[in-house]
Amino acid sequence: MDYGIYQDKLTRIVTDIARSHSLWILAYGTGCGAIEVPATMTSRYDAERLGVRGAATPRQADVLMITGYLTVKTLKRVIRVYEQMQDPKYVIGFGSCAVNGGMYWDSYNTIKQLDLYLPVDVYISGCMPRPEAVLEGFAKLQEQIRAGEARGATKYKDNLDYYRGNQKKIIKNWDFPDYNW
Amino acid sequence: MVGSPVLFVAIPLLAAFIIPLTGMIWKNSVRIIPGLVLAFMFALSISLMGYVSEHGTIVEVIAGWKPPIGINLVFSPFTGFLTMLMTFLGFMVWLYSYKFKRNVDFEPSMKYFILLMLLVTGSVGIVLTGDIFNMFVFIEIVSISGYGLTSFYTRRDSAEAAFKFLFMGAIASTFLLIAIMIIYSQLGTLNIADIAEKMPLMDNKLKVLSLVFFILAIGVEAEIFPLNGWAPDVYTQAPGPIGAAFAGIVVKAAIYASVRLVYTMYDFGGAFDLFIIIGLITFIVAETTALRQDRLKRMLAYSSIGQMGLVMIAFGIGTKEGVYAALFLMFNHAIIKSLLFFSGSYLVFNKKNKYIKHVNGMGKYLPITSVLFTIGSFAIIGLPPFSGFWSKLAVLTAAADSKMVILIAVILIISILEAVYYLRVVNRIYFFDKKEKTETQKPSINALIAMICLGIIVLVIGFYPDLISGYLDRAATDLMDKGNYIKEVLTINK
Amino acid sequence: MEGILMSILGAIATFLLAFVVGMTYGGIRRKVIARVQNRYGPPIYQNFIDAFKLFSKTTAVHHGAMHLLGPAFLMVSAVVALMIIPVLRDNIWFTNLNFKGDLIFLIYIMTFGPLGMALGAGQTGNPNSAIGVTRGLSQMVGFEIPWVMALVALMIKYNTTSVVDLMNVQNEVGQWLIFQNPFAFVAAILASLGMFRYAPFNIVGAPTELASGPASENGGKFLFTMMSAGSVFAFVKLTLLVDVFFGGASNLIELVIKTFLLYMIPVMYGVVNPRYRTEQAVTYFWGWPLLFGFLAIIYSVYF
Amino acid sequence: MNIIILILILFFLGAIITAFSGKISALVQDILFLIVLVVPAVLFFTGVDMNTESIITFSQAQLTFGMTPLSYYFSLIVMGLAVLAGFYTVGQMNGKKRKGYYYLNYILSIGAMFGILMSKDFISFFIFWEIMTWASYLIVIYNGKNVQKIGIKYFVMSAIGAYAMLMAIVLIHSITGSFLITDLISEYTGMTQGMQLLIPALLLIGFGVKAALMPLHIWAPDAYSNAPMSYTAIFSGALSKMGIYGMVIVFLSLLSKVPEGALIRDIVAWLAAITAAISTLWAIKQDDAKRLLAYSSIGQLGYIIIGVAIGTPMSIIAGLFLAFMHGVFKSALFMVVGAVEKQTGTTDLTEVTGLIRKMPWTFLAALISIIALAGIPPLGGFVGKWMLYESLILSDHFMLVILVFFSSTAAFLYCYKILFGFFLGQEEKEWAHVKEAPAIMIVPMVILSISSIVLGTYPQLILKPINAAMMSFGLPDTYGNLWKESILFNKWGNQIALAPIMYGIMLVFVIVTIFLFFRNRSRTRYVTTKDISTSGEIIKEHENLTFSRGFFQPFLRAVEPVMKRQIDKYMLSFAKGVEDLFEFTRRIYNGNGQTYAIYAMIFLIILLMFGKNLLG
Repeated sequence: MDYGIYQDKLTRIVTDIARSHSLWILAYGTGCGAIEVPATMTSRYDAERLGVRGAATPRQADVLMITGYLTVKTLKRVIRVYEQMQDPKYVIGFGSCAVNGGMYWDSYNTIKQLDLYLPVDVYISGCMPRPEAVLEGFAKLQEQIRAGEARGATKYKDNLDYYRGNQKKIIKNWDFPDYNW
Repeated sequence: MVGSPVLFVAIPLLAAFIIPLTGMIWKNSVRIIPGLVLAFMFALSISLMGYVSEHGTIVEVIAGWKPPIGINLVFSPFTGFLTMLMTFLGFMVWLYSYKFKRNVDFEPSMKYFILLMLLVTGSVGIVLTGDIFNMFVFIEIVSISGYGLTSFYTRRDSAEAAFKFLFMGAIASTFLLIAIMIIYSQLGTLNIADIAEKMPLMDNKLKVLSLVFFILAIGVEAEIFPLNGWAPDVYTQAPGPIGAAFAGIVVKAAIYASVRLVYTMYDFGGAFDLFIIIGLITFIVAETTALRQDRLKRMLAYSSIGQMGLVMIAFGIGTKEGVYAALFLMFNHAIIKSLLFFSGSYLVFNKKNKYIKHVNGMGKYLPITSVLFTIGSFAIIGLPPFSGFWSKLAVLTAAADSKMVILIAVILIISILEAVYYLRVVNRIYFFDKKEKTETQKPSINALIAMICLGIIVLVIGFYPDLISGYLDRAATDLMDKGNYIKEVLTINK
Repeated sequence: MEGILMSILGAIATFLLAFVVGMTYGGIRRKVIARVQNRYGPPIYQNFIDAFKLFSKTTAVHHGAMHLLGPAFLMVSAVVALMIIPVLRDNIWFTNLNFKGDLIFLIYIMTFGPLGMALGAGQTGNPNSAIGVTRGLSQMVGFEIPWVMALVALMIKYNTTSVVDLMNVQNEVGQWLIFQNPFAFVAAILASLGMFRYAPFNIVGAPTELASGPASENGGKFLFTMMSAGSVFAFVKLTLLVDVFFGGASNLIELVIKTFLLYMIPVMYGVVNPRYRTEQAVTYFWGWPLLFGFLAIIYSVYF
Repeated sequence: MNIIILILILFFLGAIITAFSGKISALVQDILFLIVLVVPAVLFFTGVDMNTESIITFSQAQLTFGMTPLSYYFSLIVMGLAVLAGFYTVGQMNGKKRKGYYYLNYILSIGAMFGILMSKDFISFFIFWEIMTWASYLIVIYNGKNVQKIGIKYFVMSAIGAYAMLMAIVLIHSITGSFLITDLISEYTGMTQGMQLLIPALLLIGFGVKAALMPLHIWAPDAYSNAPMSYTAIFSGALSKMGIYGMVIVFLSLLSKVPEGALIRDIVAWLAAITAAISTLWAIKQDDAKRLLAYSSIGQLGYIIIGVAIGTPMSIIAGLFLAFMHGVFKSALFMVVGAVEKQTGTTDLTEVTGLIRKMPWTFLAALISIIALAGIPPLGGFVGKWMLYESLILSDHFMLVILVFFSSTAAFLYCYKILFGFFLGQEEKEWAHVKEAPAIMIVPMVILSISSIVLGTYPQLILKPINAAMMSFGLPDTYGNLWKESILFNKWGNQIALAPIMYGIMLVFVIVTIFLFFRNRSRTRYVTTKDISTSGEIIKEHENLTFSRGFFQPFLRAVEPVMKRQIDKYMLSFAKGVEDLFEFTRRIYNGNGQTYAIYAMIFLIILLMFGKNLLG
């Protein structure tokens, strides 16, 4: 009997639980949504009790939070940050701007749909989403991780050409190094 | 005995008369004969030294008048040593300057060699003579040839320097004559040995007065502190090798004279302290002044004065070790300073003002001259393994043996200044960039030989000081033994 | 053979103990900070989860040999320091290398790791890392002085430089060195504030300013190693303080209580203080702690 | 012929021949240079023992040569470093100008150091001391940069030291009537009290200059950094040890014999401790690696002097051990800087970055030497530091131990700075062309680094000769007392076993390394140092983000009050004042003949006034 499968499975379950309870977020405060993150982290809502805590650099982070609209200029940085994060990594689109451009839907230099460029695991809607909604989003992400569904990073790797195509379409001065994994 | 000390005086004086005559026939003889004379004198001094070391002091009586009445020459280990040194240097200066400034072929250059010869003769005479009036005569010979040599270039500055020298020399001569008069009026004799024997009879006040006059007079030639104002000008304005001649020959003779006075003629204990005080002041003032000079020859001149101050200090210590050290210093200084003047002259050859900055970068263009200058500098600073170290060590040991701790400290502190100004020049020679316009002059072959000879002596003595320490030791013993001197001179039977 | 096996097992046991205790204390600290900030806070075992997560994360990139070795240096230093420290009194399991080293060795070996880590941080090329390192080293110069003064005061009082010997002179509560030489204890505990690098002395890795400083290029296993080494280090420092000032501990419970109480000092000091700038931190240590160090030495020499 | 004389002659003749052999070909010159260094070293290690003695007699002095256990110990440093640095020199000076000049002075100074160590009397000691001084002076000004300032400063300080020593020597001679060192030692206790203090004080000034003891150190940073690095390795590693050698003799055989000596010893120890502390701070401030290491050398020499000055058996062992270790690691570091200088053309820590992948061997040597320098166990530096601390604590020098601890902790700062500055940080395009230094330069460095490791584990290798040297001064046998094989003891019975610790550390290190390094290395990919987390910004090739300017600015702000006052400046202003004073004396000679006549008259009057005193 091959125990390897079970062993792998067990390992995966344990690691997924650990991952779900230890979400280090890199809050990329692109827009007004950044103001909601401190509220989520501090006394009143205290996301840390869920194992959510801020990470200082992309190398340490698990979750990339895009908090608001993304201009083309910022998108380049966000992609860069995302690529510097280590697997497994998750993206939370935060606020309606990240979902569909929100009030900037017809702006000449913001993107309208985040998941054309990055694989988003969880969207949190609202303008702005209240901290409760943010916590809800985290809970959703945890659920996904535990269920083994939060596979954004794999998706990105597998469909790199698609994402790169979209990214290059909008970012004119493309000077990225190769993707690191 | 191969020769007689009288030849030291007779031959050059004779030659001085003959040279102008031969010069009419064969122009180059004016250059060559003085050299031959000097070489002869050197050879004579060596042979006589050999004799003296075996048979003791030679006292030569001239014209059969025995001392104390007649004129006599004393060739003792002490005077013989100085004679040898002076004649050697005289020859070296001749060798060096044989073709020095060959383009200066106008009339005075004829006289240059005669005057040089007379300068050496006079100095040797001062050392050898046994009576004070002859000493006066020889000092005059030295002075007059010195004036002539100083104004050799017939420029305004050299004339001024010569005049200053003349001025001071005149004062010196006056006082010297007065001093001799006092002695003669009191003791009725001019013979040094006789004076020394009779000195206790003399009135103390007159004794002091005469000594003071003597010191004043001889101090001018010996370049002691307040009387040496002429020296830097003369060293600067006279041709380079003459600087060496002054530093190596004339000053040595003058120091000899003052030492003879204090050690043999007079019986004052306090005179030794006077020597130390004068020597120390001279040393300090000269070395500190040298630090602030911007002309090479002036710097060397002050350095030379300073070294003489050190020699006086060493004599002033008054012990046999002190005399030994002083003689060693004199020897080293004569050799090294000549080397420095010789090589330094070429380093600033074509420059009128002879600033120190003109030596910049000469290390590349005049390698041998520069190395020799460097060796000379290191030696005079007293760095081992060059010869200067041993003499400095001797001075310090002598001072230490006499418990003069402060003196040692002062000498050493001032020596640091000496190191500073010499190294500044050496650094310039090797590590500064040459000014575009400065023209270099390669030393002629004879000059090179002279310099290398001196350089080799510096190195050899540095590695093996015993070569001359025997001579020095005998000379020192000779000077210290006053009674023996009197006995030898006065009981001469010949 | 049995001896070797025993000592290897002992070493592993010590390491595990240190790891677990250190991690738990870290969790407690987070909890305490949260409670002080009127938050609920993460569970006490949160640090274990974090560590496990970090360990399970991919580490895809490195910046060169020193970057790889940096965390290793840190770990080595922590483990060696742990081996030297007497964890429990007269306990064969935790003896390890106790008698082979002494206080001075300990002081030095404890700086070995941070320096190695600093090299690793340097090679990443991240300017934040180097800035953090310079701050950390500067701060170290600050706190080492009172720390050493406190230890020297004890050494000269009890004529020994060995931790074990210092433990052996404190057989009763009254003989504890905290009572024997309170100045030394004050100096040491003030110095330990800097050693723990908690607020207000956390300028080294200030997350918002320096992006966590030396650790900024380290994720995944690197960070895991650093984190566990840090936990072990925390345990080492606490145990050392307990050994030196509180007579050590004869069983694990005593050890845990004592170390926990001690641990609360820097934690509590930290939660109510903002962050010092580097020069403020350095001059802080050269102020009162230094004075207490002097007093400790004077007290040891003359009383 | 006696072998010591033979070695000396070999050195001095060889120096001259090597200098002029450059006319034939550069290769011949290099080979001759190495031969002149290696052959005497071989002769020394095979032929010289404690019984060889030879005497050269001059009328003024008797030069006696022979070896003592102490000089054997220091000869190990000198000869070893001379050969290693010699090989390095050949690599480093390859293609440089004035090689003959450099080789001449290099060999001369090595020969002079050997001569110093072999001298049994003060005259030969002084002669070789001065040869060493001017030979090193000529090398210090080799570059031709700032000669008048740096060179003269070095020479003046050396001259102050040497003349102080000379004064002591002539005083000794006047008292004992002999120049022999042993005679001084035997007659020292019978001297007057004034002399008992004056002679060691003067000698200590002499030795203190070379050992860069404050306030005589002001020449050191400039001279060390101005000389070519291959010589600075000797300068700092061996030449400065000559000062230590002299100090050991003064402290152990003179000052320890009289009660007043304790005062001088404490003063020197304090001066050394302050030297160590202040120069460490200055080292932290430097941006030039040469100057940094120069200040660091001064600081390290401070530790050594403390050890020697305190004078307990343990502290002396510590001092001597540190002297050896300092020779080993500091030479290696200077060689590293020299290698970097040769490959990149600069030693500015703010300019050169990220050489670790280009010069891995150099980095390795630097790393190990830095660890040894910082005194971090288990390398050799720690052994010395441990013994130094223990001895200071045991001999009741509590404030000193704090000062030493401070400076050795602060030393971490510059240790990191030099490693980071050259080797770490971002890799720049500017230095992309840099290659590893040639093997002839690498090998000596690596050998020195390996000896740092070996001596940290097996210090008995050099503790034995130290012990022999100390026993020759009448100190008790320290074997089994303070050390035993690789175990160190203190008086209280505490011990530290180096070998097990070394093995322990190695074991843990290997485990962790295997776990982290190799596992991670195989699974991870190298990314350049441009690929760092910078808030998503992509660093361009030409952008240099390395943090190197104002490296320890906050720390320096904290210690600013201490660093405001510099002895250097005081001394320079003093020197300037003195020169201005001399300007005044120069004016005595105003060039006016009438004035000179007046001087003559004044002189006459003065003489007449004091004429009575002439009668004596």
